[in-house]
Amino acid sequence: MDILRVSDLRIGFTVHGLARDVVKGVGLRVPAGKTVALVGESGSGKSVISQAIMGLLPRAGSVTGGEILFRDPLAPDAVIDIAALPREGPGIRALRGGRIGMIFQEPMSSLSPVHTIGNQIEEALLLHRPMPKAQARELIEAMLKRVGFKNPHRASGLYPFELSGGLRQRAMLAMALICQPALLIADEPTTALDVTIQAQVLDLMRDLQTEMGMAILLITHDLGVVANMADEVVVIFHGEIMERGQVEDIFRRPRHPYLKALLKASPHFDMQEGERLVALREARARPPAAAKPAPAPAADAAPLLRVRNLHKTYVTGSRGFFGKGSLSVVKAVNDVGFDIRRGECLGLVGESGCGKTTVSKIVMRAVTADSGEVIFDDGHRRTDVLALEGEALRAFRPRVQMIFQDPVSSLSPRMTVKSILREPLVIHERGEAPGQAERVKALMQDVGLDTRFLNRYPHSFSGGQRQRIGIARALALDPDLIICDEPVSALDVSVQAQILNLLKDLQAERGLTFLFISHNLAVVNYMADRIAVMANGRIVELAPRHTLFTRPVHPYTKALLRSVPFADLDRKLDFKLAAPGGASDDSGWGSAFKHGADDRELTHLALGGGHYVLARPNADVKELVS
Amino acid sequence: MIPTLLVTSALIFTVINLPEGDYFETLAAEMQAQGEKADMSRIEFLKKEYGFDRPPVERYAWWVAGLLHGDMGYSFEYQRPVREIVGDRLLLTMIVSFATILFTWIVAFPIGIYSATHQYSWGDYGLTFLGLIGLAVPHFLLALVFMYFANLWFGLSIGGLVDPQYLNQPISWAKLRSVLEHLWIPVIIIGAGGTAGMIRALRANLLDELQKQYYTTARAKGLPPGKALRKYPLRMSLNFFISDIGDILPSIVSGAEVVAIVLSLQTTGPLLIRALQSQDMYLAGSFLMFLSFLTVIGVLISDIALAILDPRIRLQGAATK
Amino acid sequence: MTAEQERVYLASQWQLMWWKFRKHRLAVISAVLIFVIYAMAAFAEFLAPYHYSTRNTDFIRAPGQQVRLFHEGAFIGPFVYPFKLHLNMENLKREYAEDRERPEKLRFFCRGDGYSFWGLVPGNLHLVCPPEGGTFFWLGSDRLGRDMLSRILYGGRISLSIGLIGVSISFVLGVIIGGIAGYYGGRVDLVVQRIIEIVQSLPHIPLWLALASIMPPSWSPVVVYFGITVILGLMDWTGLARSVRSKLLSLREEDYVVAAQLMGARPRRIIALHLVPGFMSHLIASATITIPRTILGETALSFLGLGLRPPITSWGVMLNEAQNINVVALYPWLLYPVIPVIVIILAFNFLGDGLRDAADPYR
Amino acid sequence: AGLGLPRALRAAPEQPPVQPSSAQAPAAQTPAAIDSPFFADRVAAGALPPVGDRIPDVPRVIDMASLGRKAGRHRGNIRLLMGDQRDLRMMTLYGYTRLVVYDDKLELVPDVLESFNVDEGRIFTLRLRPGHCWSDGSPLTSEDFRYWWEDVANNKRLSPGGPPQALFSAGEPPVFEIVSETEVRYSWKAPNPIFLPALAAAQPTYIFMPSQYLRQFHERHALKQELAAKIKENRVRDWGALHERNSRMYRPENPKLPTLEPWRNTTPLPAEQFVFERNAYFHRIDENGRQLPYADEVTMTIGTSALIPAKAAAGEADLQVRYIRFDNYTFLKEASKRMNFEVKLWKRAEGAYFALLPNLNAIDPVWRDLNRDVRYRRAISVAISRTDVNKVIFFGLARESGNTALPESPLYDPALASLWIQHDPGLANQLLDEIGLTKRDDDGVRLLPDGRRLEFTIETAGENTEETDILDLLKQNFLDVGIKIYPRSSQRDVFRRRIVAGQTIMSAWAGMDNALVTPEMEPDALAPTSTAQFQWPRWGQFIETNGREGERPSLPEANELVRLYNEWRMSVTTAQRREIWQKMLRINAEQLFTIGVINSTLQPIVVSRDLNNVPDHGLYSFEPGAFLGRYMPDTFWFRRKKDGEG
Ligand SMILES: Nc1ncnc2c1ncn2[C@@H]1O[C@H](COP(=O)(O)OP(=O)(O)OP(=O)(O)O)[C@@H](O)[C@H]1O
Ligand SMILES: Nc1ncnc2c1ncn2[C@@H]1O[C@H](COP(=O)(O)OP(=O)(O)OP(=O)(O)O)[C@@H](O)[C@H]1O
Ligand SMILES: [Mg+2]
Ligand SMILES: [Mg+2]
Repeated sequence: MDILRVSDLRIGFTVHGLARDVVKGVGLRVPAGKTVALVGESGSGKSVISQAIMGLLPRAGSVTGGEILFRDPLAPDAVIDIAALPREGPGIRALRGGRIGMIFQEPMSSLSPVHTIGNQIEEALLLHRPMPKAQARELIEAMLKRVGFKNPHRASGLYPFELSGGLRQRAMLAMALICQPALLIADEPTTALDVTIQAQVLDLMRDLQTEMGMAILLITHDLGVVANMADEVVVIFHGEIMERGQVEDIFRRPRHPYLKALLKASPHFDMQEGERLVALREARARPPAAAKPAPAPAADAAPLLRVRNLHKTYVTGSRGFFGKGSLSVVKAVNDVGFDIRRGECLGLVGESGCGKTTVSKIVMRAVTADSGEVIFDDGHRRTDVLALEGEALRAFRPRVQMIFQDPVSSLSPRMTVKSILREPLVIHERGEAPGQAERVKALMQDVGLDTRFLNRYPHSFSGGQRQRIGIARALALDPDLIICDEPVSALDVSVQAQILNLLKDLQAERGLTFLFISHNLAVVNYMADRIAVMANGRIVELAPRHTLFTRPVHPYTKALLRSVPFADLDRKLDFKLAAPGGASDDSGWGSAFKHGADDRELTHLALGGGHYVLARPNADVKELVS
Repeated sequence: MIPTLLVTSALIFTVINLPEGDYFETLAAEMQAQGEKADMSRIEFLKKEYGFDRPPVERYAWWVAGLLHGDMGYSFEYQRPVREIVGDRLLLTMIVSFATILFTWIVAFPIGIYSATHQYSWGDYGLTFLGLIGLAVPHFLLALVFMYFANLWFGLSIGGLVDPQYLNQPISWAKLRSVLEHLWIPVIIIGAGGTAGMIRALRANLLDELQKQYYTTARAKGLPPGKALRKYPLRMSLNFFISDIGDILPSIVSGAEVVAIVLSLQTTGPLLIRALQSQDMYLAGSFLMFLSFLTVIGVLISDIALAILDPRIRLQGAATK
Repeated sequence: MTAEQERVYLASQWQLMWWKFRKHRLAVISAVLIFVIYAMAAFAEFLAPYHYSTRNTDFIRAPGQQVRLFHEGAFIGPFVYPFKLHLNMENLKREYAEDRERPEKLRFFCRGDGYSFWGLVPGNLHLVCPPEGGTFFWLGSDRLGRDMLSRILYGGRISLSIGLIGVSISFVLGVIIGGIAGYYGGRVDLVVQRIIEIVQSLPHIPLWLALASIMPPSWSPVVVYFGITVILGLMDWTGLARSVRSKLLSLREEDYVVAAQLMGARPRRIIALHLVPGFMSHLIASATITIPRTILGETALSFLGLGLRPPITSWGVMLNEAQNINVVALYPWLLYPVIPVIVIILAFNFLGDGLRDAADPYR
Repeated sequence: AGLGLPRALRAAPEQPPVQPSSAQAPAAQTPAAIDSPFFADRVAAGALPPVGDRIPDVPRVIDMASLGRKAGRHRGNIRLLMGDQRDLRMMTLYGYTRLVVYDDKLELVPDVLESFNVDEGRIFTLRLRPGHCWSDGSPLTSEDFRYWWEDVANNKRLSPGGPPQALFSAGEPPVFEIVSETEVRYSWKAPNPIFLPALAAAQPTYIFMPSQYLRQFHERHALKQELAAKIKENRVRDWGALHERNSRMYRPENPKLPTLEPWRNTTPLPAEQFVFERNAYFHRIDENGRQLPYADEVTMTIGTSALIPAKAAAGEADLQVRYIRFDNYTFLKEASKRMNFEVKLWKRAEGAYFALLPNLNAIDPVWRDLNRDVRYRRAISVAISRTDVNKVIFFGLARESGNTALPESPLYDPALASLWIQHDPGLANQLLDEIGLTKRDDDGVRLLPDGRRLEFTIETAGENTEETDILDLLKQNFLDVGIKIYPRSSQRDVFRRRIVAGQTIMSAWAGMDNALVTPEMEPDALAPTSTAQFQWPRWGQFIETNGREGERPSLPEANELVRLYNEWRMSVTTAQRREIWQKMLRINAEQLFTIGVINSTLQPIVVSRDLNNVPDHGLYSFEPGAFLGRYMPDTFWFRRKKDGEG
C-alpha cells in the first residue's frame, strides 16, 4: 500500500513578477513502512516538493497541477488529495505534525528562538496526542535521549541559540518523531550530525519504522546514507524525475547520465593522493582576483595560525529571571590548541556539539574566549588576534573569513544576493561599482549559481544554493585563511565536488589556507592535509590525514571511522555500533584516555610523524598504537 | 536608578522654575485680570513664608530632602500637602487610565491581528480607516462633538466622570456605577489615537514575523493558524509593545492631561497642568517626580518583561559575546 | 531569456522595490495624492480665491456657497448665488439666504487679492476669483469673514512642513540612539537607557510651558513654533529609541550580523543596512502614525497657549479655533480642516503600506 | 433717575446716623420672622434656635416690591458652574454681605451695620445690629473688630506690612475705639474718603473677624500645647500660617470659619463640587418676614471653564454668568428653546471692554517719545473704526466710546465719551504727518525718525479670541494710516512682566474696571497710582511706593492727575469730589492715555425659568457691585420644585 502517491506535480514560483516552474510534473510514491530516498542536485526542487506535501509552500509558490494523495494507514480507505485541501483548513492541519511529520532542511533557523526546545516539542506532542504533562515530559526526555542528547532533562530547558547546529537538528528530529507520524518527511535530517550520531539517528528512524510501519521520504545528498537506509530511490534533476527504482537497481545499474555522474562525484576513502573529484560542471577557471606575491614560506616557518590553550565555557540552564533555577556550565572549548601552516588545510572533525563552531568563532573574534592565545602570522607580521581592537581589528578582518554553518541566518534576509556579495567589497572599498559587479558575477559562477539569481532574496533559494552564497561571500575578499564550517553539508555530491575542487584550486593558486570543519569524513579526507578530531571540547587526536585514517589511536576517532556510511550496498553499516549517547561518551574508552584516579591532567602525547593523541601522560605510547 | 532620579529631579526643578516669576506673581496677575487688587505686601509676605526669598539651589535641596523622606511638599494653591491632593484624584485617574488601556488593547489586538492576517482585505482597509480617523481628529474636537451629541441624544451630562450628586461622596458602588456609565466617552476619546497607532504597529510587526521559518515549523506541527500565531509571531512582535511599557505606568497616573481638561475629568492631569500654569511648584514638581519615578519603574519593568519575552536579550553577553 | 526577464535580472535592489511599489495601487494613489496636496499647499497663493487674511466683515460665518452650473435649467457655467444677510437680532445670529435670482459667475485665471508668492514674488493671479463684486466662499467663512478654502490651502503649508520636521528629528534620533544602544548592548545600552529614562520622565507639558515663557516675544510665531517643534522632536525620540533598541538587542544575535561584523563592517553600516531594515515595517508604521500627531500637535500646544497663533494659519490653528461648542452646534463648516488632515493621514498610511511591501523580500 | 448722592456723605456732623435706605422698610414694622423648612428638623431637634432668635433684633428688611421684585418662598438649590477652585470667592461676591453696600442706585447703605456716622469726613462711627450672629451662632460684636485691629492688623506675624491701605489717611492709621458692644469708632486726623468704599468693595477690606472661632489659632489667645498640636496636624510652619489659612473670609475655603454671608460653605478643599447651605443667622428678611436667602442651597461645580457654556446649555446651571461670553449667546439662545432656561443680556460695566494702552514707560526711547505724544495717541484713536468692531464682533449692540464713565454713572459726560472716537483716517494721517512721521517705505508703512518702520506688536494676555479678532480688524485700519501692527498674546504674568519692564510698546487690555463711578469712589484708575496700570506702570509704581521705586511721572498732565488724585484723598464734600472727578475724566478723555474702543458690551446670563427675581437688565461688573452681588441673589427664588428634590 502506498501511503503517499504524488503524480504529475507541478509547482511554480513567481519572483519579481516572473513566473517560473520549479517542479515539472513529478511523480513518486512512498510505500508503507518503506524508506524512499529523494536525491538530486541542489536546487532541483526536493524541498519544494516536501513543502507541497505538507501544504506549506511559501507565499510566492503554488501548486499548479497534479495531485498529492495521502492514504493514512489508520484509515486506509480514505485517500486525501493534499494539493486540493484548503491551505489552512482543519483537514490539512490534522495531517500536519500528527500524520505527516517533517524535518526541515535548516534546523538552525526553524525553531522559535524564544521558546525552549522542550516547550516546542511538547506542543507538537500534546496537540496530537493529548496526555498529562508529566507523562509528556517523560516521553519527550526519552525521545531527546534517543536522538542523542546526553542530558535530556537539561536540554529540554535550553533555547535553540544555546545549541550547536547538530543539537538543533536533533531537536527537530525529536519534534517530528514524537508524534509517531505515518509518514516522515526528512529533508536532509543528518547534515549537521557527526557520523556516530548520524548512525544513531538513522537507527532510531529505522526502529520507529519497524515499530510502527512509518514510511519515510528521505531527502539527502549523502549517498552513503541512501545506500544504508533507502528501499527505493528517486533521482530528481531540475524539477524532473530522472530515474526511480529499488536501491539495488539504482546503485548497481545506474542508467541516467546524471545519476552516473552523481555516483562518481562522491568522494570516497579510496581516492588516490591528488586525485580530483569529477564534478558535473567545473567552476570556470579564472585568474586570481588580486595577484598575490606568494613566496611559499619555508616549511619550518611559523604557522599561519597558532592556537593555544583556548578555553570557553557557557553558562546555560533553565534560569529564572532572577538567577534562580538550575544553572549548568558547559565547557564548550577546553584547552584547544593547533597550528595551521600557510597553504595547508586543517580538517576539524568531531562530534556534533563538541565545540568546533565555537573554536572557529573564537578565532574569528566573533566569540570571546575565556583564555587562550591566537596568533596570526603571515610571514611579515605576527598578530595577536585576541588582542586586536578597533580599527586594527577591522583591518585584520578581511584576512580571515568564515563560511557559516547556518546558511539561512547568516544571510541578511532583506538584502538581495547581489547586495550581500557586494557588501564585503564595498566595506573594504575594493574597486569601483562596475568592477564590483563583475566580481560578484564571477563569484556566483564560481559557486555554480545562475547570475540571474542575483536579484533574489536569500529566502527564495534552496538550502544548497544558500550555502553557496555563503561560500561566495567568504571568497569575495580573497582572505588568507578561510574557516569553513560545514561548507558543503547541504550540497549534493556533484555540486559539492565542484565546490571542493574550487577550494582546492584556490588553495593551490594562492596558497589559501583552510580550517575545514565537517562531519563528512570523506570530504575531510579529500580536502585536509592534517586532521584534528574533537570530542567534548578537546582535541583528542591530531594527525596527518593518511595516518589518521589508517592508524587511528583514540577510541573516539576509531568509533567515528567505524560509523561512516559508505555509498556501497556491500558495505552496509551496522547502526547499532554507535554507542548510545554518542561515541564521545568516555565510559567506553580505554582507561588510558580517561581521567584516572590519580587526577593527572590528560596531555597530548606525540606518537611521531605529527601524530598526537590525548591521553594520560603516563600512558605507554606503544600500547596506544597497537 | 537613584542617580537617574536625582538628575531628573534637578531637571524638573529647573524646568518648572524656567518661566520667570513664581506662583505669587501669577496669583497677582490673575487677580488683576479679575479686577481685584493684589495686596503686594501680602504677596511679599507669602513669598518669604515659602522660602522664595532664598536662592533656588537652597529650595531645591529642601525639596529633594523632603522627597527623600516621602514628603512631597505643600501646594500653595490648595493649601494642603501635595500627597493628599494627588491622592484624592489618583483612584479615579487610575480607573480612567486602566479602562483606556484595556480598551486600547482589547480593540487593538484583535484588529491588529486581523489586519495582519487578512492583509488588504476589506476588513483591513475598513478598520485601518476607522482607526486613522480616530487619530486624525484632535482629541478635544472629538470630545466636544461626542459630548455635545451624547447630551443632545442621550441626555448624558456634559463632561465629568460621575453624576454631580456623587461628586463629593466617598467612593461607593453607586458612585462606581456612575463612573462606569460616564467612562466610555473619555475612554474612547483618549483611546482612539493610541488604538490606531497600536493597530498599525502590531500589523506591521506581525506581517514581518509571519514570514519567519519558525512560524512554518509551528504550522507544520499542525497548530491551527490562530494558535500558532499567538504563540510565535505575536510574541515576537510584542517586542515594540513591551518596550513601551515604560510609558504606560506614568500615563496611568497622569491620565491624558489635555483631554481630561476638556472633559473636566477629576483626574490628576488637569491638576498638574493647572499647577504648572499657576506655578504651584511643589505640587507640580513633586507630582512630576512621582511620574518620573514611575517612568523609571516602568522602564525597569519593561526591561524585565523584554528579557522574559526574548531569552536572547536575557542571555546576551553571557551567551555569545 | 526574454527582455522582461533581462530587465529584472539586471535591476538594482531599488529598482526592484520601485516596481513592487508601483503595483500597490492604493499606495501609488496615496503618493500622488500627497504630491498633489503638497503642490496645492505650495501654490496656495494661486489656487486660493482669497488671501488667507482677507476679511469680509459682511459675510461672517457664512456657510459654504455651492458652485452651480445650471440657472433655472440653463447652463451658464460655474456660478454661485449671492448671499443675502439677515441679522437675526433675537438670537444674534447671522442668517444667510441664497438669492436665487441673481447668478454670479465665477471668474477664472483672474486678478484678485494681491499676494507675494512664497514671500518673494508679488502677484495677484488666481485660479478662481469671486464674481465681480460678489463673494465666493465655497467652504464657508469664519468668524472674521475669511474664506475657509483659502485658509485651508494656506494652512497646509505650515502643517505639512514644520510639523514634519519634528517627526524627522525624533525619528533620526530614535533610530540612531536606539540603534547604538541595541547594537552595542552592555554598558552603552545602560547609559543610553538612563538617558532615555531621564528624557522620558522629563514631562513635556512643563517643558512647553517653560519654553513658551523663555522664547523671546520678538520672534515671529512661526519661528517660535518651529523652535518648539524642533525641541519636541529632540524630546520625543525615546519611545522609538526603546523599541529600536529592544528589537536590535535580539536581532544582533543573528548570524548575519556576526557575518557582517566578520567582514569588518562598521557598526554604522551594520545598524543601517542589516539591522534597521529588519525593523523597517515598524519604523514605517510608527512614522505614519506620528505624522498626524505632529500635524495636530499644534492643537495641543495652542491649548496651552503655545503653538501657532493667528494670524498665522495652519490646520491645527483652524481646528483649534473650531474647538468650541458654538462651532460644533452652529457652524459645523468650520470643522472642514479635519478633512485634509484625515486625507493626508490616510494617504501617508497607505503610502507607508506600499513602502513596507516594496521593502518586504517575502512578497 | 434718583441718582442722588449717598446721604451719609452729605451728612453734617449733627445729622442722624444713616439708616437703611429706600429698599428697606422702617425697622419698627419688622414682621415676624419665617424660617425655611430646611431647618425644621434641626430646630425641632434643638440643634438650632428658632428663627426669631437667630436673626438680629433689627434685621435688614428687603422690600421686594419697592425693588420691583416679588417676595418669594424658601426652596431649592441654585446650581452654579465654575472653572476653578479659586472661584469659591464668587460666593462672597454673589452674597455681597458687607458692613456697608452699594444699593441699586450706587448709594452706600448699611448692610451688616445697622447704621453709621461720618463726621468731618474723618471720624467714622459704626453701629452693629444687636443680636446679630455669625453663622455658627456666636455673636458679632465690637470684640470682633478689636480682635482684627489689635490681634490681626497690627500683629507683626499676621500682617507684616501693617494694616491695609484703606486704613491710612495721610499716612496715618486711625484711632480705634470701642464705644459699646455694638459700636466702634475709627478716627483719623485727615479725611479718609476711601474708607467706606473699601468696606463696600467687591473685595472688601475686612475690619473684623470671627474672634471666637479664630482665637484658638492665635498665639496670644490659644493654649500653647493645643496650638502646637494643631500646627502639627495641619502640617503648617507656625501659628501664623495656621491662622492665616483658617481666617480667609474672602475665599470661603474653610467650612468652619463663621461667616455673615447668605450661604456658607460646607465642603472642604479640594472638591469638585462645593455645597453652600443657607446661613441660619443671616440678617436679611423679606417684607413678609421670610429670612433670606430664599434658596436653601447653592452648589458650585468646578469644571473646565471652556465647557461651561455647553453645560449651561444642557441645563446644568440655574444661574450662570461667569465663563459665558457674548459669542455663546446664539448657541445658548437656541438651546434655551429646548431647555428650561432663558438667556438674558446684561451690560458689562467696564470703561472699555477693549482698550489700547500705549506704554508711556517703554524703554525704547523712540517709541516712548512717540507714545507720549498726544497727537500720536489721538491719531491711533481716530484711525480705529469702532463701528466695524461693534458690527463684526458685537452685532452693533455695544457702544463705541472712549474709556470713560458709562451713561449709568452720575459722572457720565457724553462729550467725553465721544471725544476722539470718530473713524477719521484723514485726521489720523494729518496728525501723524504733523508729528513728522512723513516718510514711508515701499509698503506704505511710515518710518520712525531713526529709520525703523512704524510697526510694533500689540500684546494681549490672550484672555479670549475676541481680543485677537478685534486686533485683526484694527490691523487694517492702522495699515490705512501707515502703521503696521502685529497682534501677539502671551501668558498673563509674562504679559504683565513685560509691560512693567517697558518691553511692550502697546498692550490691549480692558479700560477702567469700574465705569459706574460716583464721586465717592476713588479715582485711582485715572491717575498713575499703581504698577498694574499698563499705560504708565513705572509712574504708577512711583506713586504706589511713595517714590521708592519706579519713575516720577514726567508728563504735566500725568502730574496734574496725581495732584488731583491726592486732592480727592483729602476731600470732604461730595461737591469737591465731583469736581475733581470731572477734571480727571476730562484730562483722561483728552489725553487718551488709554484708548478705549468699545464698551457696554453685552453679557449673556443664563437663568433657569424657575428662578424668579433675576432682573432682565443689569450691569455686570466686578466693581461696584460684585458681579451679581448688588442684585442680591439671596432674593432669587424658585417658582416650583425642581425634579429630584424632596
Ligand atoms: N520562496 C521561493 N521563492 C522563489 N523561488 C524559490 C523559493 N523557494 C525555492 N525556490 C526555488 O525553487 C528551486 C527548488 O528549491 P528547493 O528548495 O526545492 O531545492 P532543493 O532541491 O531542496 O535544493 P537543496 O538540496 O539545495 O536544498 C530553487 O531553484 C529555488 O531557487
Ligand atoms: N550561545 C550559547 N549559549 C550556551 N551554550 C552554547 C552556546 N553556543 C554553543 N553552546 C554550547 O556549546 C557547545 C559547543 O557548541 P558548538 O556550536 O561549538 O558545537 P559544534 O562543534 O559546532 O557542533 P555542531 O557540529 O553540531 O555544529 C554545545 O554544547 C552548545 O550547546
Ligand atoms: Mg532543500
Ligand atoms: Mg557547529
